[in-house]
Amino acid sequence: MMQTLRYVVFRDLLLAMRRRADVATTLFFFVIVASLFPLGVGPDPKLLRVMAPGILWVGALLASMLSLGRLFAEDYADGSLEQLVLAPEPLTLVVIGKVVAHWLVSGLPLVLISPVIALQFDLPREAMVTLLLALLLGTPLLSLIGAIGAALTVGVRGGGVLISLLVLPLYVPVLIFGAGAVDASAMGMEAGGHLSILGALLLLGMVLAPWATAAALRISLE
Amino acid sequence: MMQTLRYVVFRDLLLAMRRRADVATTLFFFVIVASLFPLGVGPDPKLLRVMAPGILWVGALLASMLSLGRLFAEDYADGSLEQLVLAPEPLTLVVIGKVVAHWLVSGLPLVLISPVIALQFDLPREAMVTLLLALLLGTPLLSLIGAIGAALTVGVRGGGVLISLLVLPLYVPVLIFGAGAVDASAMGMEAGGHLSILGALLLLGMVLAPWATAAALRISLE
Amino acid sequence: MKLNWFKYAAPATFYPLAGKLIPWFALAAAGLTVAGLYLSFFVAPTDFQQGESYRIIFIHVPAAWMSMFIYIVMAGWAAAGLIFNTRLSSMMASALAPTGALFTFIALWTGALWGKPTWGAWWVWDARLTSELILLFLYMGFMALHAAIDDPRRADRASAVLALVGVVNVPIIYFSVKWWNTLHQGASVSMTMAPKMAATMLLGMLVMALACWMYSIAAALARVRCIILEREQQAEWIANLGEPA
Amino acid sequence: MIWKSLDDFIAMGGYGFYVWGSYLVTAALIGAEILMLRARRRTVEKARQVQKILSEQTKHETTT
Amino acid sequence: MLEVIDLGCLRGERRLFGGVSFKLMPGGLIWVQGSNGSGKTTLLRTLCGLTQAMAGTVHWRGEPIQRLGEDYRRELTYIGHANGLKEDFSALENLRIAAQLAGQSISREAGVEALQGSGLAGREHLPVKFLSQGQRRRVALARLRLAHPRTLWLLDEPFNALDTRAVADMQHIMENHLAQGGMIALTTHQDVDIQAADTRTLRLDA
Amino acid sequence: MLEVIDLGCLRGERRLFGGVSFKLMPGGLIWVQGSNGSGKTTLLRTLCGLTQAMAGTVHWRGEPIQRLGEDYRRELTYIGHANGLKEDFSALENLRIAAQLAGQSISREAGVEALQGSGLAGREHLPVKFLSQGQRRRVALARLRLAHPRTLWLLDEPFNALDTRAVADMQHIMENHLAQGGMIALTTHQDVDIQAADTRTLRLDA
Ligand code: HEM
Ligand SMILES: Nc1ncnc2c1ncn2[C@@H]1O[C@H](COP(=O)(O)OP(=O)(O)OP(=O)(O)O)[C@@H](O)[C@H]1O
Ligand SMILES: Nc1ncnc2c1ncn2[C@@H]1O[C@H](COP(=O)(O)OP(=O)(O)OP(=O)(O)O)[C@@H](O)[C@H]1O
Ligand SMILES: [Mg+2]
Ligand SMILES: [Mg+2]
Repeated sequence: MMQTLRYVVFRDLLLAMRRRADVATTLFFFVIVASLFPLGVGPDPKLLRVMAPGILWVGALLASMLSLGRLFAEDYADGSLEQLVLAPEPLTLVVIGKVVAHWLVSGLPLVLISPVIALQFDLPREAMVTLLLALLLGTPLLSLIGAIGAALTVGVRGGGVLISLLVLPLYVPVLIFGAGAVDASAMGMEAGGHLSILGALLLLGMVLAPWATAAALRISLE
Repeated sequence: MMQTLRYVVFRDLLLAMRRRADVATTLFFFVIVASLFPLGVGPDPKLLRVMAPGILWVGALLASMLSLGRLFAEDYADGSLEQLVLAPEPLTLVVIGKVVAHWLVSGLPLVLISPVIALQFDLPREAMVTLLLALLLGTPLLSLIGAIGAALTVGVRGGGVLISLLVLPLYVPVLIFGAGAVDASAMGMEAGGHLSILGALLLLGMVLAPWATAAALRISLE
Repeated sequence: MKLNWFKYAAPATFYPLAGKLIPWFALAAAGLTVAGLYLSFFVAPTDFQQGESYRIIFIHVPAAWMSMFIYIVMAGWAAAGLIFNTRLSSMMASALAPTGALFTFIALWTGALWGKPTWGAWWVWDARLTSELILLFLYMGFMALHAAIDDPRRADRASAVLALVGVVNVPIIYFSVKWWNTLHQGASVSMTMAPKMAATMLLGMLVMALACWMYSIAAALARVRCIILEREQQAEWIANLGEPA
Repeated sequence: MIWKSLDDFIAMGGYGFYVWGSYLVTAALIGAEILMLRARRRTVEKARQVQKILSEQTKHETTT
Repeated sequence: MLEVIDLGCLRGERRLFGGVSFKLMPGGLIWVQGSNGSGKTTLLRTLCGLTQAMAGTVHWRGEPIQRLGEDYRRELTYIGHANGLKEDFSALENLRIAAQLAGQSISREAGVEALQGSGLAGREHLPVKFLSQGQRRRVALARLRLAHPRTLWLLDEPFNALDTRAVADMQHIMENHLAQGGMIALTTHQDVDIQAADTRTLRLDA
Repeated sequence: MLEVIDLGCLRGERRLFGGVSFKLMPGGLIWVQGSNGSGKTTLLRTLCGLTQAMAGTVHWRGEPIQRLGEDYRRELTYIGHANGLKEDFSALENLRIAAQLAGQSISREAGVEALQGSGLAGREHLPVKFLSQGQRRRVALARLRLAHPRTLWLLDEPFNALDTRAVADMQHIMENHLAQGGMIALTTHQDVDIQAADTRTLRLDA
C-alpha cells in the first residue's frame, strides 16, 4: 500500500523533473504576479505594505490553481488515468500520492520563496514568519481542494478554465484566514487564531478531499 | 481570403459556444479575482478605490492569460492545427482569425462587465468611462501578445505555466498604461495621453504580432 | 545522402578559434578586475554623502549595463540565426543568456544591498529597479522556453522569436515603467548621487565594466564550445578533434 | 591610503555587510558559473570519449 | 472464470448491445467482433469495471467484480485504445512505472529485455514523444511480456498501428499466455488467427 | 507531377532515411512501406511541407513546394495519424468546417451525403466525442468523398481502426480517385490491394 503511494509520488515527481522548467515556472509565475500588482497600483510603499498579504495569497492561489491542469488532465488524455484507476489499490491512495506530489512541486516552492517577496513589499519580520507558517498550512489545503476540482473537470474540454470556477470559491476561506493571519501579524496582533483555523481546515481537507476526489474521478471516467 | 478569416472566426466562436461554460468562466475568473482582493485586503473603501484600477487590470491580464491555452494547444493536440497550417491561405490570416475569436470570447466580456466591478470599488463616473475605453484598447493587445506566447509553447508539455512566464512580462506596458489611464482619470486628470499610447501600442501589435505568431507556429509544428 | 554540410562548417572552424581566444579574454578579465578593484577600494575617495556604501557602484553599474547589453547582443545573434539559418548564431544566443541573466541578478542583488543603507528598504518599486526585474523575467523566459523544447533546432528558432519580441518590448517596458513611476506622487527617495562623480570613481567604474565585458565574452565562448560539442557529437570533425586537453 | 587598518577596511565605514555582501555574492556567483561551465565541459568530453570508443568498436566489428 | 450474464448497455438513447452472455475459462479466448461503433470498446471497459453496465453482471470466480474491487483488478491487464504512456518518460521508464503501479514491479534488466523483445532495442531510453505511432503501441504492449503476467487480458485493438512482424510477435505471445491458462478478451478488425484451446467469437452488431 | 529528389531526413542523431527519390504521375499510387519507426509519417509530413527536409527537395509541377506555398496546399489533402476533429462539434460540423478551411466549402446536404456514404447515417449530429475510434476515423476520411477532390492525397494509415467494410469502401474511393487522374501517397500496415494504373511501393527500411 505504502509502496503504491510511493510509486505514485515518485512518478509524478519524476514527471515534474523531466520538465524541470515547470517547477521553476510555477515559482516565477508567483513572483511575476506579485510584481504585477505594484505595477498596476503604483509604487507607494505604504499602500503596498497594506496590500501585501492579499497579493501574496492571491498569487499563491493562482499559482496553485494554474498547475492543477497537470494533476489529472494529462493523465486522462494519454490514457494513463485509466491505468491508475485499474491499479490494484484503493483509488484514494493514488489520489493522495498525486496531491502530495502536486504540493511538493507547486506548493512548497512558493512557501520557500515567499520571504523574498515579503521583503520586496517591506513586510515586518513577525509578519514574515506568520506568512511562512500560514502558507505552510494553506498551500497543502489548496492542493487538496484543487484536486477535487481537477477530478470533476477531467475529460471536460476547456476544463482548464472551468476548474477555476469550481475551485476559486472553495479557496476563499483559505485566502481569508491566510491573509488575515499575515495582516494581523503585520499590525502587531496575535495571528494564532487564524493559524489554528487554517490547521483545522487542513485536517478536514486531508480527511475529506482525497475521498471526494476519488469519487469524482470514477464519475469522470465513466 | 476574407472568407477564410470568417471561417476561422466562426469556427472558434462556435467552439466557444459549445462550451458556453468557458466564456462565463473567464468572466467569472475576472469577477472572482476582483472580489478576492477586498477579502484579502480588508474593506476600507478609500484604500479600495486607490487599488481598484490596478486590481481590475491585473484581473484582466490574468483572465486573458488563462484562456490562452485554448488558442492553439487543443488544436495541436487533436491534429486540427496541422490542417489549419495546410489551409491554402497565408497562415497569418488564420492567426488573425483566431486572435479575433479569442478576443471576442475572453476580452470583450471583460470590457462589458467592467463597469459593474468598477461600481463595486466605487470608482467615479469619468474613471469608469476611461476604464471602459482603456480595456477596449488594451484587451485586444493582450490577445495579440498572448498569441505569440501561445504559439511558442504549442506542443511543449507543461506549456500552460510556461506561457505565463513568457507572456506576463510582455503584458507590462499594457498594464501600466491601462491602469495609469484609469488612475489619472480617477484623480481628475486627463487620461488622453495614456489612451493614445495604448492605441499606438495596439496598432504596433496588430502589425507585428500576427506575423510573429505565424512564424512561431510554423516553428512549433516542425 | 548529401547533407548541407556548409551549415555545420561554421561551428567547425569557430570551435578551435574560440578555444584560442578564451585564455586571452579570461586573462584580460582577471587583470582588469584586479585593476578595477584596486581603483574602487584604494584609489577612489570616500563619498561625502553616502560614505563607503557607495563602493557598491563599481560592481552594480557595470552589472546593470552588462545585463542590458547582453540582451541586445543575444537578440542580435538570435535574429541572425533565424534569418540566415546559421547554427552558430543561435548557439551564441543561447550561450549568452545565462551570463546575461547572471548579471541581471547581480545588478538586482547589489542594488538591493545598496538600497537598504541608502533608502532604508531592500526594494522600492522604482522604474529602473522594476524594469531590471522584468528583464530578468525575459531572460528566464528565454531560457525556460529553450529548455522546454527538445529538438535543439526548433528550440533555437522558437526562442529567437521570443528574444526578438522581447527586444521590441524592452524599450517600451523601460519607458512605460519610467512614466508610470513619475506620474504618481513617486517613491520617497530617488536615485540621485553625489553631485559630481569624481574622475577616479568614473575610471574605476569603466575599468570594472571592461572587466565584465571580457569576462562575459570568455564565458560565452566557453559555453558555446560546450554547446557545439553537445549538439554536433555526430559530426565528423568532432570525432577528429583528438584527445581533450 | 584611505584605510587605517584591515579591520577598518573590512568595516567599510559601517557598511561592511552591504559592500562585502555585494562583492562576495558576485564573486560567488561568477565562481559558480565558471565551475558549472567546467562541469558541463567535462561531461561533454566524457560523452565524446564514450562515443569515440563505441564508434571505433563498430568500425572494428564491421571490418572483421 | 469470467462469466458475463445478460450484459446490456445503452449510450445516449441508443441501445448498443444487450443480452450478451458468455463464459471465459482458463485458456480461453474471446474475440469481440463488430463494425465500428458497435460497442466493443464499451464492452471491454465494462468488463474491467471502468464503465457501469446498464443491465446484467460480470462475475469473476463466481463473484460480481464490483464486490471484488482490487482483488479483481489484481488479476487483470487492460490495454485500451489509448496507450497510457507519458510522453516525457523513456520507453523503459514508462514500462517500469506502469508495471509498478499495476503491482508487478520489475527490475531494469527485465524491462530492457521486454522492450528489446518488442523490437525497441536501442530506443529504450528515448522519450516516448519521439517514438512513432507503432513504436508507442509496442511500448504499451510490452507489459504483456513481463514475467508473471496477469491472468485476464482485455485488449482493445492491440494490433492497431503495428507492422506485420509485430503483429505476428504479439500473436505468439497471446498463444503462449493462453497455453499457460490465461484468458484473453480481444477486439481487432484485422484478421488474425490465434491458436487457443477454446476460441469463440462474439459479434456485437449481429 | 510530384517529384521527390534525393530526400533525406535525420531525427535526433538518427538517420531515418536518405536518398529517397520517386515520381508520382496522375493516376499513380505510391505505397510507402516500412516497419514501425522507419520514417513513413516523417516522409509524408515532409511531402506536405509540415516538416523541413534535411536534404533533397520536393517538386510539384516542376517547382519546389516551398516556393509554391499556398498554390501547392490548394491541391493537396493530408490526413495524418490524428484525425483533426473537434470533440465538441458534430460529425457534420467537423466535416463542413474542415472543408471550408481547405477551401472546399460544401452544402449541408453534400456533407450529410458524404457522412452517410461513410456509414455514419444517424450519427451526423452526434458530437464526435461520443463516437467510437473507427467512427472518428470515418469522419476524417469523409473529406475524401467530397465532390471536386484535391489532386494529391497524402494518407497516413487511413485504415487504422476501420472495420473491414469501411476498408473496402475506402479502397473503392481511392481507386475512383486514381482512375480520374488523382495521385495518392499512402502508408498502411494492412494488406490492401488497390487497383491503379501505376502502383509502386517504396520501402523505407530496406
Ligand atoms: C535592486 C535595486 C537596483 C536595481 C535593479 C538597479 C538597476 C540599475 C540599472 C539597470 C542601472 C543602469 C541604468 C542606466 O545605465 O541607465 C543602474 C545604474 C545605477 N544605479 Fe542602480 N539599481 C538598484 C539600486 C540602486 C541603488 C540603491 C543605488 C544608489 C543609491 C543605485 C545607483 C545607481 C547608479 C548611481 C547608477 C548609475 C547611473 C548612471 O550611470 O546613469 N542603484 N541601476
Ligand atoms: N451519448 C451518445 N448518444 C448516442 N450514441 C452514443 C453516445 N455515446 C456513445 N454513443 C455510441 O456508442 C458507440 C460506442 O461504441 P464503442 O466505442 O464501444 O465502439 P467500438 O465497437 O469500440 O468501435 P470501433 O471499432 O470504432 O472502436 C458508438 O457507436 C457511439 O456512436
Ligand atoms: N529525437 C529523436 N532521437 C532519436 N530518434 C528519433 C527522434 N525523434 C524521432 N526519432 C525516431 O524517428 C522515427 C519517426 O518515425 P515515424 O513516425 O516517421 O515512423 P513511421 O514509419 O510513421 O512508424 P509507424 O509505422 O509506427 O507509424 C522513430 O523511429 C523515432 O524513434
Ligand atoms: Mg473501439
Ligand atoms: Mg507513422
